[in-house]
Amino acid sequence: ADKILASVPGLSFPFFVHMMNAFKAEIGKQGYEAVESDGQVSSPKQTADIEAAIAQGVKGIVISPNEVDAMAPALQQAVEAGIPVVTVDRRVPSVEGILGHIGADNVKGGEAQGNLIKQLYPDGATIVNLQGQSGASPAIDRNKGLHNVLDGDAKYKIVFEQTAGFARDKGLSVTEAALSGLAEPPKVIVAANDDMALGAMEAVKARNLTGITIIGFDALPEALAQVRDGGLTATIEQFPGQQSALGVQTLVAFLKDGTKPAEQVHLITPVAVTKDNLNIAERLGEVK
Amino acid sequence: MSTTGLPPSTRDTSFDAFGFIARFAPLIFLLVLMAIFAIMEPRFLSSINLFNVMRQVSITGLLAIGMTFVILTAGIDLSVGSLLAFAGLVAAAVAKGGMQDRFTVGDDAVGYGWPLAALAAIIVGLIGGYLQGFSITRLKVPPFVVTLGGMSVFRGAALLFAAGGPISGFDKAFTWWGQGKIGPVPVPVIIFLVAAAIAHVVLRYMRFGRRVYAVGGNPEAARLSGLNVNAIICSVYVIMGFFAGLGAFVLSARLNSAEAVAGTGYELTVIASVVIGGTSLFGGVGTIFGTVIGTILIGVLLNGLVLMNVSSYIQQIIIGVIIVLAVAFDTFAKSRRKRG
Amino acid sequence: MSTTGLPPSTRDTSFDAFGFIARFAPLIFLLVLMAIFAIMEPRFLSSINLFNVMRQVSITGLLAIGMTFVILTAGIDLSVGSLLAFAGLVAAAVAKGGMQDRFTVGDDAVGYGWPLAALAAIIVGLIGGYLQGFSITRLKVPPFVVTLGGMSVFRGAALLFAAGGPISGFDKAFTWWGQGKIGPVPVPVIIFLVAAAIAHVVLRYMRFGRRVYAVGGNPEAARLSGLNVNAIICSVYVIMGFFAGLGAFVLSARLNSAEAVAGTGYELTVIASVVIGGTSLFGGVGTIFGTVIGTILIGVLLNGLVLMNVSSYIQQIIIGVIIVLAVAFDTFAKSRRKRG
Amino acid sequence: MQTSSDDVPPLLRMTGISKSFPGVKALENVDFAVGTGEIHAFLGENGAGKSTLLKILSGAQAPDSGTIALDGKPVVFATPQEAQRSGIVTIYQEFTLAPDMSIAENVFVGRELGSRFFVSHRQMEEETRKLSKRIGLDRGPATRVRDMAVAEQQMVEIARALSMKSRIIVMDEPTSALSRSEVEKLYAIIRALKADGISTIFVTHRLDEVFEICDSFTVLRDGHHVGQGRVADTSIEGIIRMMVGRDVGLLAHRQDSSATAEVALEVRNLTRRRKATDASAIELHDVSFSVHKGEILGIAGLVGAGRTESARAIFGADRLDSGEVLVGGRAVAIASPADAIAHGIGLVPEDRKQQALFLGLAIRTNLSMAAHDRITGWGSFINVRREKDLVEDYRRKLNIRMTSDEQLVGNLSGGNQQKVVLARWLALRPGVLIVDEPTRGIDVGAKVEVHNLLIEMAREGIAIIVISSELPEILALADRIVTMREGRVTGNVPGPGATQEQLMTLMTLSKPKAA
Ligand SMILES: Nc1ncnc2c1ncn2[C@@H]1O[C@H](COP(=O)(O)OP(=O)(O)OP(=O)(O)O)[C@@H](O)[C@H]1O
Ligand SMILES: Nc1ncnc2c1ncn2[C@@H]1O[C@H](COP(=O)(O)OP(=O)(O)OP(=O)(O)O)[C@@H](O)[C@H]1O
Ligand SMILES: [Mg+2]
Ligand SMILES: [Mg+2]
Repeated sequence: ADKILASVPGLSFPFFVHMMNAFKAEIGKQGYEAVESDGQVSSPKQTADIEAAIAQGVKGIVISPNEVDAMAPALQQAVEAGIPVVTVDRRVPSVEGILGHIGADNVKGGEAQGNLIKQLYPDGATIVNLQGQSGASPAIDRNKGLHNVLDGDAKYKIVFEQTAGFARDKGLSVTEAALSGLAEPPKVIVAANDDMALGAMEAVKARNLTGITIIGFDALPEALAQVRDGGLTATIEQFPGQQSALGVQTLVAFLKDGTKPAEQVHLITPVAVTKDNLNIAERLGEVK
Repeated sequence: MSTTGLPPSTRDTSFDAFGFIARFAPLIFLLVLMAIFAIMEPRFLSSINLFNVMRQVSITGLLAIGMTFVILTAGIDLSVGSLLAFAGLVAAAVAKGGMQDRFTVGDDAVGYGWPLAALAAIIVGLIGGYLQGFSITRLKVPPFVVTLGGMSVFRGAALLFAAGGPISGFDKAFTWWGQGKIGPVPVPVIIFLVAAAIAHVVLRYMRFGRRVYAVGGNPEAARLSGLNVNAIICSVYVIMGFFAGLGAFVLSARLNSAEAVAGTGYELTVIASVVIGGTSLFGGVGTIFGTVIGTILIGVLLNGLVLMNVSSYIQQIIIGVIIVLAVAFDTFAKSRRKRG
Repeated sequence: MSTTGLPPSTRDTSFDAFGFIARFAPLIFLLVLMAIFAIMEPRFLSSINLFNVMRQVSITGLLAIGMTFVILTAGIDLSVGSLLAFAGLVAAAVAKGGMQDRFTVGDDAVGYGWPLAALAAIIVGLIGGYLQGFSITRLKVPPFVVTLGGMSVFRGAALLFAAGGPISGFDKAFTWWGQGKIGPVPVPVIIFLVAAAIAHVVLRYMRFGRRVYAVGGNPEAARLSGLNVNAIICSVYVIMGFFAGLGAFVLSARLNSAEAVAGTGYELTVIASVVIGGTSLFGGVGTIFGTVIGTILIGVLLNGLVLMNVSSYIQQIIIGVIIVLAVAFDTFAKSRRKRG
Repeated sequence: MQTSSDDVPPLLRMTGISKSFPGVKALENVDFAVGTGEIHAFLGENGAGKSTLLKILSGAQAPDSGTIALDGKPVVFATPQEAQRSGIVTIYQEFTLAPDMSIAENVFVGRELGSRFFVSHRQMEEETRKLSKRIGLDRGPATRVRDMAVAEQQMVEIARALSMKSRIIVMDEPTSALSRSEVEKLYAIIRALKADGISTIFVTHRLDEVFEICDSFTVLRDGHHVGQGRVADTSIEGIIRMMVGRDVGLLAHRQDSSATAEVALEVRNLTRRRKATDASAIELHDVSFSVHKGEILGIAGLVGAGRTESARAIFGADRLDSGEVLVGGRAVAIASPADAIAHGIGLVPEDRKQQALFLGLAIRTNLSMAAHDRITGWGSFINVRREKDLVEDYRRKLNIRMTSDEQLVGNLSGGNQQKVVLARWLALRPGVLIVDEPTRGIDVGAKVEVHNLLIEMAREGIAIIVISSELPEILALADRIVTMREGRVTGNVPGPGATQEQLMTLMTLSKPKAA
């Protein structure tokens, strides 16, 4: 079968593992062979993978770029080599000739977190913000979205803001430090991914605090289970599986008969998943 | 570097102040740092925060104890973080009674119980350590390279084992080891301090410990003195593996979850803790006491800066500078003690 | 580890097969590996793919050249990745004419031009290297600790400088250095190979190179032979800084972007390249030729496994094992030669 | 006095031992036998293969072929441990101490005293104190080995050997770092061991020692066994002939002095303290002397007298607390060896392995290390042609035995290594050359060569300072002799006419005496 390169920023993150699985499933379903590429959170590595794939003669590329600017030259190269490219989740606007983009803007996701906070606490709230890994673009975007909504409204005070590196143990230890540093517990802890939120949840539990709203991001099965059981209040669903499948379909449609997608950029709106709308979560089925 | 470190049985007959400072340089540095933090943020000294610091460092502290053995033989282990992740996943799978029940939460979660889970983590650690010790002594590949390879292999194994996802939700008996307290003292802190005390006794008073120093000080001399140098070197990696396994168990219990990316970057934190504590990377010189101080110092730094809500970018700069200063202070104190 | 590596002027007078294998062990290992890949995936040997491999390794290759100098003096530099990121951002800001125009794309983007940008990157590298060399020689802090601190400081500085975001979109003259070709050969590959050739000549035929080996082989003897050991040690970190700056410029040009998280984890890849090439971590033994081979070996591994579509988790396991085997083969070949 | 007769098997018999290293046949079909309670001298030139044979005996290296028999029963020692269990205890030529551990720990490493699992520091220190007393090591058992002088480290090695249960003690050049009084103590110990029926194998290049203490001898030349016999039946000349295959004078004798009136180097009131903060721990105390162009100045003293310290301080290797160094009459500031070299001062240090050689580098690289200015051509490139000529020049002058100039210096025998170090400093053409124990571990033939070389250099106008623990060497070479004790100069006498007794008196004096 003809080959399609499926590339994600890093397979050490459950989020991208899920995305990769969705890519592979859809590519297989469409009768192609998937070539898997793990960017290992490094733009040069993902660039090299794309170059290797071009050398290997893949027919198309679906990719979630590690860093949109840094991946532009490699994608440009692919486009120039006549290989159709579909980007998923993170868009590369600087490359002309990209077939299509399917995504849910991370900034929008951050905004969804902020809006949920406003909805839950109309009278204002104190907030602890656990940021993602310093310098990583989803961390930057999600943080930006959150601030877009909360900044300028004096009722919502971010009383503590630190990176916890997207990692659960750091989420735990930073939350512990925050809780001992603050005169009184915050109303909300918002985290840029589920791992940090789950770490924060353990810190809150250890202190026997109740009534703190904890909001994650990514809608991983474990987080969904906690939303169901009350450990977390919400997480943000970006429908990565759906995005991935759509991305592959867009690509394959072009490969089969040259159809270009109706709109070059197709954005899916991120949704905050709470106990009330749990059933919209894509990966609810993986939760036991 | 000829005069760094403090062998356990160097005594000058006359008391001298510089000797005293040299001996306790890391501790003095730690106390000064804590004083500064306490002035800038009084809550730093609250007992709850100090216990937080201790609990936070207990995992890397356990690894640092093992790493002290390794570095005393002039070795190094870069694989600790990866091995910890792998061992943690295996423990988690055992605790959950297999991979199928990965996300079950609550009482349904009881699989084979924490004793078997802990055992599994430790066995994985021991085997991982042994394989590396074997490669170092039999294939004669330097520790840096073997454990760099191990770092990649164990991480790959962890990712493969967990298919990239976490395993979480253990029973109370399991999580007690990471989240419980005895009186006011968190359980991980107790585990860390007990382990440190045992390691101290082993290194200082037991035959094996003295031989670790001898091998690190001059391996050829140790061999000619009739020591089985290969066996001793191999065993320090097994000990390191043991602590990686134990650390993995405690970390899983603490996070109520095990994931494949756990422990990323721990190797450098752990090595820094050991070195700040006065152990020489050239082997033969160092103490567990120093390692405990070094570990706490790094924990205090991280906690204090977060507590003061220093921007994380600036935190990194400060931490880098203070690590260098801490070791510089130690070196300087020791050089004053004796002029070469 | 007494028998590893090949000093610049060690030759046995009589030809012996083991001596030959020992001398070229890394190269032989590389060729065998390439043969295996070629059999399993014929496209591996296509010229476009081989140029891909070379281009891919050219950045870490530049760093590995600098690292060879450092390791020859028994030092180590863990800060290369961070310094590279910081220098890259500075170069990018210069190229864009300042921070305000960071995201401008196309012809408007012309700031101060690539020569100044390249110069800025290199100056940042030189200063960073010098600061570390200074701390090592004056504060007497071991290189491992200083550069561990530097790793944290430079990363913090990079994040602070860029406020966490990337800087991208340079003019064509700039990106040519990373994306251009001369005939069929990518420009970064040419830069890498020319730099390697110069470094080879310096180490092998120049007085300074001699002294680097001497300082690594026995620093005390070097000092007593009248060498300025501190100056030499400091200068190898400056050289490393130069290559970090040069690498940063080429990487920014290649990616048409500079980001604060660039180069994360490079230190271990780079050190592994150098050691696989037969340079001893204990100093005094090693060659640039070996480093080039070691660099390519790692590139071939990464590329070949991706081409064969091996799962990335299993890739990590294979890479770890092969790194250890490559060094084991080298050690074994050299021990055979010694035994005669 | 028991000896091995033909019908009773000797205590130890090594038969047909061969061993090669790449490019070198170190031993070829060597036989070696030692009887019970015998003190056996094992002799040969540098590189003859003595240490190699002894390493095979002690299980540190494996022979290519040959057998070892103890009490007539064949044995195989795969590790040093196995040899030790059979009662063969070895003091190696190179130090085998862990520098950061205490004396007591080094003595008992691998055989720590105490209970089953726990060691008893107290017990080990107690035992060590006794042993130290017996051999005259004046240091507390908890002293760190790194902080001790070379001679003291040698004594720690001896203490360790004595602490083991042994039938044969192998001593590979135990006296090379010791001065006379320590040597006397060692003799007493060896005699006591003999009385207990313990045999000693004794390697030395100081042939007079053979006649003082040994019963029998074996001589090796170029890896071959060339002779053996009883010491009583031979003469020193006979042994030398066997070792080198020709006649050599024992020591060079200076016919006439080449000293001039011009002072090349003068030092005034050199003072240095061991601890920066402690005024009582003085290592050097107002050391003053001078040396003239073309003169050979000898410095004599017991172990720890401060000779090495003085040399290192002059050379800028250690810092001085006060004092002046004058070169050619002008005070100069010397803060590092590089400064000293710039002022034409060279130093051949006492410990060649630690302080002089780059064991992993080639002979050529080693030899030219201090003289890069002489071999550097355009743009600081090394001129390999000139470098090779330089090496060849000194190979011939010093008769260095090597297979090629690319050979690793670490694979040379001790004596040839020493010659390479000497050559490094000669290549620099210094105005003042300080040589610290220049013939340590060098065989008789080479020793004469080195002596002649020093005399030759003096004749060329170089001022030479010779530090040596061997009084005959100092007496044979020096125009003038300075004696030291406990960091002070205790005497300054003309060389010709001086006697060992006179020097010993000065070396043990505690107050300076006018010259
Ligand atoms: N590890 C080694 N590798 C190569 N050659 C060696 C090695 N060890 C010894 N040799 C060579 O073997 C020969 C015998 O050396 P050995 O050390 O036994 O001499 P020796 O009689 O003890 O000399 P000395 O009196 O100088 O100590 C020498 O030519 C030496 O260069
Ligand atoms: N037996 C000893 N007891 C105590 N201190 C000693 C002893 N031997 C040496 N030292 C220390 O070493 C210092 C000088 O040693 P140094 O090496 O300069 O002497 P040296 O005359 O060159 O003797 P060596 O023959 O060992 O070279 C002394 O000041 C003393 O502190
Ligand atoms: Mg010898
Ligand atoms: Mg001396």
